[in-house]
Amino acid sequence: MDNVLQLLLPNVSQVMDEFYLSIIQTLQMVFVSGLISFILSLVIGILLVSTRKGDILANSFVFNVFDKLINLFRSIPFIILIAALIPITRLISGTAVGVQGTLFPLIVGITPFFSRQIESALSEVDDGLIESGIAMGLSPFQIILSVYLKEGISSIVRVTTITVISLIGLTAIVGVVGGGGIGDFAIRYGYQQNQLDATYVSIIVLLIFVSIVQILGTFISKRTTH
Amino acid sequence: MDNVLQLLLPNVSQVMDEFYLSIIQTLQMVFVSGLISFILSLVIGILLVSTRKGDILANSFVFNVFDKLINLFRSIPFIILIAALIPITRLISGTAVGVQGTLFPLIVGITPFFSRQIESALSEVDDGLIESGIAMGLSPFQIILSVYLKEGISSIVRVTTITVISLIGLTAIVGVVGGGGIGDFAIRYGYQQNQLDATYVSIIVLLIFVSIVQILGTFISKRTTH
Amino acid sequence: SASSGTDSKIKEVKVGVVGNSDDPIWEQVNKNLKKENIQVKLVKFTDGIIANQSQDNKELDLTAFQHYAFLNQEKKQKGYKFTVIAQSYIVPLNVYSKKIKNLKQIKSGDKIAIPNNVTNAGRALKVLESAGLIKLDPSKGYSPAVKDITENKKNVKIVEVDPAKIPSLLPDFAAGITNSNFIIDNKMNPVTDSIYRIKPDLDDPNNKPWINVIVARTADKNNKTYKKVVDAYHTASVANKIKKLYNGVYVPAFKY
Amino acid sequence: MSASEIIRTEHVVKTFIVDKKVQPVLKDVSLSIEKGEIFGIIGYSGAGKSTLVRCFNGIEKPTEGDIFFEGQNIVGLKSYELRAIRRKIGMIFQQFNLMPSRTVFGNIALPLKHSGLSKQQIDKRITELLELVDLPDKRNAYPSQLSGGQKQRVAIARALVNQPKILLCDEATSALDPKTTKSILHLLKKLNKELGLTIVVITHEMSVVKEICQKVSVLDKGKIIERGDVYSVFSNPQQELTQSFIETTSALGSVKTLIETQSPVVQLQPGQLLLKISYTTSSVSEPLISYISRTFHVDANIVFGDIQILSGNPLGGLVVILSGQESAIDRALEYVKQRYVAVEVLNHG
Amino acid sequence: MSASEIIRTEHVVKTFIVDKKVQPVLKDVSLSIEKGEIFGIIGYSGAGKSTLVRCFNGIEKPTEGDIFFEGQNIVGLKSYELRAIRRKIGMIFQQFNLMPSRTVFGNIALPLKHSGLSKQQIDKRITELLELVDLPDKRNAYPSQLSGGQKQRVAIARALVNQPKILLCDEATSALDPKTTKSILHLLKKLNKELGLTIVVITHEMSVVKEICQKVSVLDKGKIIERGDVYSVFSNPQQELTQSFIETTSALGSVKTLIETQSPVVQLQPGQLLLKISYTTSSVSEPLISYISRTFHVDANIVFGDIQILSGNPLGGLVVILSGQESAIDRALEYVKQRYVAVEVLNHG
Ligand SMILES: Nc1ncnc2c1ncn2[C@@H]1O[C@H](COP(=O)(O)OP(=O)(O)OP(=O)(O)O)[C@@H](O)[C@H]1O
Ligand SMILES: Nc1ncnc2c1ncn2[C@@H]1O[C@H](COP(=O)(O)OP(=O)(O)OP(=O)(O)O)[C@@H](O)[C@H]1O
Ligand SMILES: [Mg+2]
Ligand SMILES: [Mg+2]
Repeated sequence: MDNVLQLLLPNVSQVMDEFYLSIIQTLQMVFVSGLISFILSLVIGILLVSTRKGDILANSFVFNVFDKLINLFRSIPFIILIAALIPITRLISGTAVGVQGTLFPLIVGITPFFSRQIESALSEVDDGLIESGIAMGLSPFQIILSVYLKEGISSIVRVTTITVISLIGLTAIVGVVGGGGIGDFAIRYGYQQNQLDATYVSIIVLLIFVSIVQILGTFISKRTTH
Repeated sequence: MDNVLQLLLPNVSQVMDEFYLSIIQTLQMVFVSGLISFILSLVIGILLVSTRKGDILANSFVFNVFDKLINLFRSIPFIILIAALIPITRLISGTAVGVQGTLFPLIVGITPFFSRQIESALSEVDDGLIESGIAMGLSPFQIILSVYLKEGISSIVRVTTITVISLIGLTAIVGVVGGGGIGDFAIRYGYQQNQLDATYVSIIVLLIFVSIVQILGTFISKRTTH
Repeated sequence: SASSGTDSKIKEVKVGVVGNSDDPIWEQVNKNLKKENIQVKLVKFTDGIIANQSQDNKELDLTAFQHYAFLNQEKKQKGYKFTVIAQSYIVPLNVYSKKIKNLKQIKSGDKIAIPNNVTNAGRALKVLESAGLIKLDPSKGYSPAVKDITENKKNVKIVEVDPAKIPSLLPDFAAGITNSNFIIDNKMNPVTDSIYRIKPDLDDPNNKPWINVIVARTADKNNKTYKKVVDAYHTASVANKIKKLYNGVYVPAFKY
Repeated sequence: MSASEIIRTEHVVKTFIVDKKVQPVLKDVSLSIEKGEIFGIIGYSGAGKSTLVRCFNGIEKPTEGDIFFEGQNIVGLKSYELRAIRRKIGMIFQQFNLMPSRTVFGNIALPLKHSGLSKQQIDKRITELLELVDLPDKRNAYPSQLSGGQKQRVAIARALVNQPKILLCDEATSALDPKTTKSILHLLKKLNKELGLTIVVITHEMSVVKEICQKVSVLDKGKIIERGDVYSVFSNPQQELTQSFIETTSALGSVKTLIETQSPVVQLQPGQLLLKISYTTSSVSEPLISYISRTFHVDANIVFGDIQILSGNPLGGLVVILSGQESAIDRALEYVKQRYVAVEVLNHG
Repeated sequence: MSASEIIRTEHVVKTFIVDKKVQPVLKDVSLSIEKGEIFGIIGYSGAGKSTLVRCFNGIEKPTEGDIFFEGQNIVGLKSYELRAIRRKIGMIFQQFNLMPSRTVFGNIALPLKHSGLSKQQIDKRITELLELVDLPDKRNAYPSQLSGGQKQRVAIARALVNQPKILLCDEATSALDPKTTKSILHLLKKLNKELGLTIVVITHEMSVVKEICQKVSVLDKGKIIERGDVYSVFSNPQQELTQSFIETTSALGSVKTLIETQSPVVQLQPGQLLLKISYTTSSVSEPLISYISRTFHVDANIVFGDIQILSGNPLGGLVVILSGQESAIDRALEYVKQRYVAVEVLNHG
């Protein structure tokens, strides 16, 4: 078994521990930052949709603040964002390096994008349904919960799938602060040292992650469409 | 005037030509690769939606090929993709460096993501409308054109807005092949050389781009919603 | 290739560089080249691997960003036929800290940041070895990796991060090692702010791998135009630019 | 304002901008609906009926004018105040607006979100309602799995679940077969009687108006052109539009087509007369046909008949062929004309 | 198969899976529709009517059974063959299915995509149709700017634009006021007469069936329980369901409620009789009331009347209060019973 491994993966087999670790790091980064960002993005996406002109909480000030903030954050190249955030990251996570140090920049990096995706998903909810919620005398909060989120769920799942996969891609970049992860592994061994086996094996692992997310997403999206 | 510039931008004012050039490079990259990728993604997105189970061109083979290919390409970290594509880029663009050399990797980098976004947008089109197209005896091609695209247009505009902004972000990474662009300018001067004025001024330019795209997108999306 | 420009008067030489820090040096070189009707055009990369690949594909004439160590690694891995046609300068790689005054204060389990690209990581490890913190597998030569550490008495944890960000990340580490240009860009002094340094002595064979070089494809190593570029580089004016530019931290690696 | 008034609109104007042109849809609509009333609104397609009732609960904002709910002007009300009012109003939308992601049960349960009822209570109430709209077996189906009429019944149940004070029905039975319609109307009537539920009914089915409404208003191009209690409007419509509406629903209307197409049914022998006799209040208690047959020795052959009881009074008429001696017919006609307001000689033999 | 047959279904079964349970919706439906016929399908909400017509053009695939269009089995047909057939079929969906991103004009123009007509021709045709459905001023409006009835009229125009051979109407007038309904039905009748357009009408409005259908089938829980030409089904319904459908649409039905609620209208004096007399073929040509009034010296007071002409024959009946001497009443009743099939004594005084 070990021999086969060495034959197939002459380079990676030298650093198996690091390889395993990087898989765990990616999982940690994607899970934690994905989950937190999902919650934040839901809130922001809901704010964007419900405060836009003519909607249940129409408030052009709040809308504009979030709209512009998202544009601002999406304008900052991710690598610069990571650098700029270092002091805040240290404040929040205790350290700006390692997996722990990547979480905050990942969240800040993906949330604006994710919020836009959620906004887009919620925009698909039929006006007639919102209207009927209003006519029932539901409060804005209840409309958000019982109409926007409930009726938008399959779109939300779809955009979440797309976003989580983008997040996996983003984890490859946070290698700059020593976050590790499988993407960083691929870059350091595969790309920088031209170790083909490292490239392939990393892409295979990433492909497995991506496929799982996609299959899960498609499954849930189908289950929530009636 | 020049004095004010030197005062405000001590570093950038030294390389104004390069700064201007980088703006133009970004515009070139975004325009050309965005346009080509838009067309490709429309085609792929349509293929995904129309060949899925139960749809007008249901064909699980074609669907699976594209679905899996997209996952594969989305699994490859962008920098590795760029490197891997260099020989093909040269074949197609004549060169693998400079703006011309960035176009192909940008297209390959953004199209899988863009296709998923288009797929997601088209999935929002009401089944009843497709059904009524079928009942009229429209051909699959006509249904795609006259129902999916026409009725999905405002969603398509929304996801295109999100994607173009992501594309602007991606152009910062293709600096590795000497593509230049404002994102690369920010990384080289702002990030690597810690020149704050370069960072700020780049982000402002990017913010202007992003805002224009966003405003345009919102405007068109509103105009196409009835 | 060289002098392929349609303008018969001025020959353009495309030189691949990484980052902008050398811009003033090449400005001076171009000044020196004016009378020869040669002009260097810089092609800027953010990544040396792609730059080498481009040169191999004849999209660049010369490159000037790497040291011997990186070049040799690339040649070995990719089979490039490259030849060094000139040395440029050497940049010291020193140890910095926001927490301790010298390396003796390193405690067990402390974290040390080193660059996350292979060659500079190897060089940084060598620095740590010379400081007596660790011992490395001698068979790995000048480019060892973290896994080649054979002895680590203080049990320090080595973390690879982007060298450009090591200055900002110093508070997260007991110490960090990075290229001097990044230190300068962060308004620090590579000499006075470092807690451990290796003298950039050109005669010390241990420093040889870290000398930056100008590289041509082996087939073009005798190209006359390139020679002229090298001649224009190896001048007092350029040497002065190098010294002035980096407060004497960079040391020209040629005779003038 | 009377104390028993529940909704009043004052000079309500609503305009839409279509294709950059201003389109007036409601023009100075003032009306008042009493508590416990069943109030019908009829009018052509596009007259503005839906827009008007949508103003009642404030989901459409009038361009001008005021709308009072229990004496409180809802125009310009704070949204939480408006919400409190809306909870007292049940609404059945013309397009149903069911939530596609919720089952039938979930759809009906939705308005109970703020009711504070326990799970058991909610369950019980919905089970009852499903029984009433005859959909107990569709409890767990999704709207996409329902037929048109089933969707409409879910919408009805949803509007009632909250025990509203007033129910706005926008074509609430338009997709239902006559039997289901009848049972729904029966239910509404019962709620009206037993709980004093006020009901506003928009409908194009005159039979629905006749069946349950007490008052009716006729909306034409955004204006109320006729209003009153159902019997007087139906027995004595003033406006041409109202007349033609009522006529199209009565079998008597088709006699004209038959005359035009020279149907054998209305073919007259020489001396015969084709008469249309409209019944009004209390005239039904007289055996008219019997009387003239005996008294004037004429034969009255009933070709068309449409007589119903509306609010306890007869409404409608007969189309008869009168035959007999010429003088007899003349006298009979004279007699009928004296007794009945509306006698019309449609044709001579 | 007859040469003039356009649609035939043979043993069509359709089941849906709801909540993991198999739900049979159509159970062995076999029917045949002739060219040039106006064919009505009626039944309770949820009976399977929409599902059945959706099978006719193949947008719903039957679980079992065959469907023939002009003799060709469309089950298992290649999609391009099916398309060619669908272009000959116009369909009005119960939920309209208008394209929200297209104007009224754009919606109606959509089926012409493959027609090869010139811009001018298309324009002309649509202008005509807009005229016919009375929406010329809504040409550039979007569906969201239309009222319910206006949407339905657009759907009607869209189904007709392609000059189909057969038109499937799923509740095509359910959202229309009586006058508009009448004009649409008039239009359909005209197309049927002049162009031989075959029309399949699903409706719950019995007046629509009476007005335009020649044949009618009654669907109950996925089975056809009664079929025939309209007059015979309406004058002599065999199944209870059909009877109750017809009854609910007739004024005569409400007499029972009045008796139950002891309305003064049907309050009888001692000796009086409350009679329901149903008319059947040709009986209308007799002046029944006149005859018995004179011959037996009884008074017949008409309380309810509902007599119409269906396919040239009278249909309906009267509810009368018969008064006079007991023996006279007996003899009158005897006479009426002899002449008329359906006489029912509803009440005695
Ligand atoms: N959102 C809107 N924008 C523009 N015009 C509108 C809008 N809503 C309704 N209209 C127009 O206002 C008029 C009245 O519409 P409304 O829905 O109130 O009619 P209605 O009386 O309910 O008709 P129906 O019986 O057909 O449902 C119509 O001509 C319609 O086109
Ligand atoms: N897609 C579906 N999935 C599951 N069940 C369905 C589906 N479509 C229809 N049904 C069920 O099939 C039955 C018949 O539906 P259909 O729409 O044919 O009724 P209908 O006769 O047209 O009724 P209506 O007069 O109310 O429109 C209903 O009980 C309905 O719930
Ligand atoms: Mg309406
Ligand atoms: Mg139906």
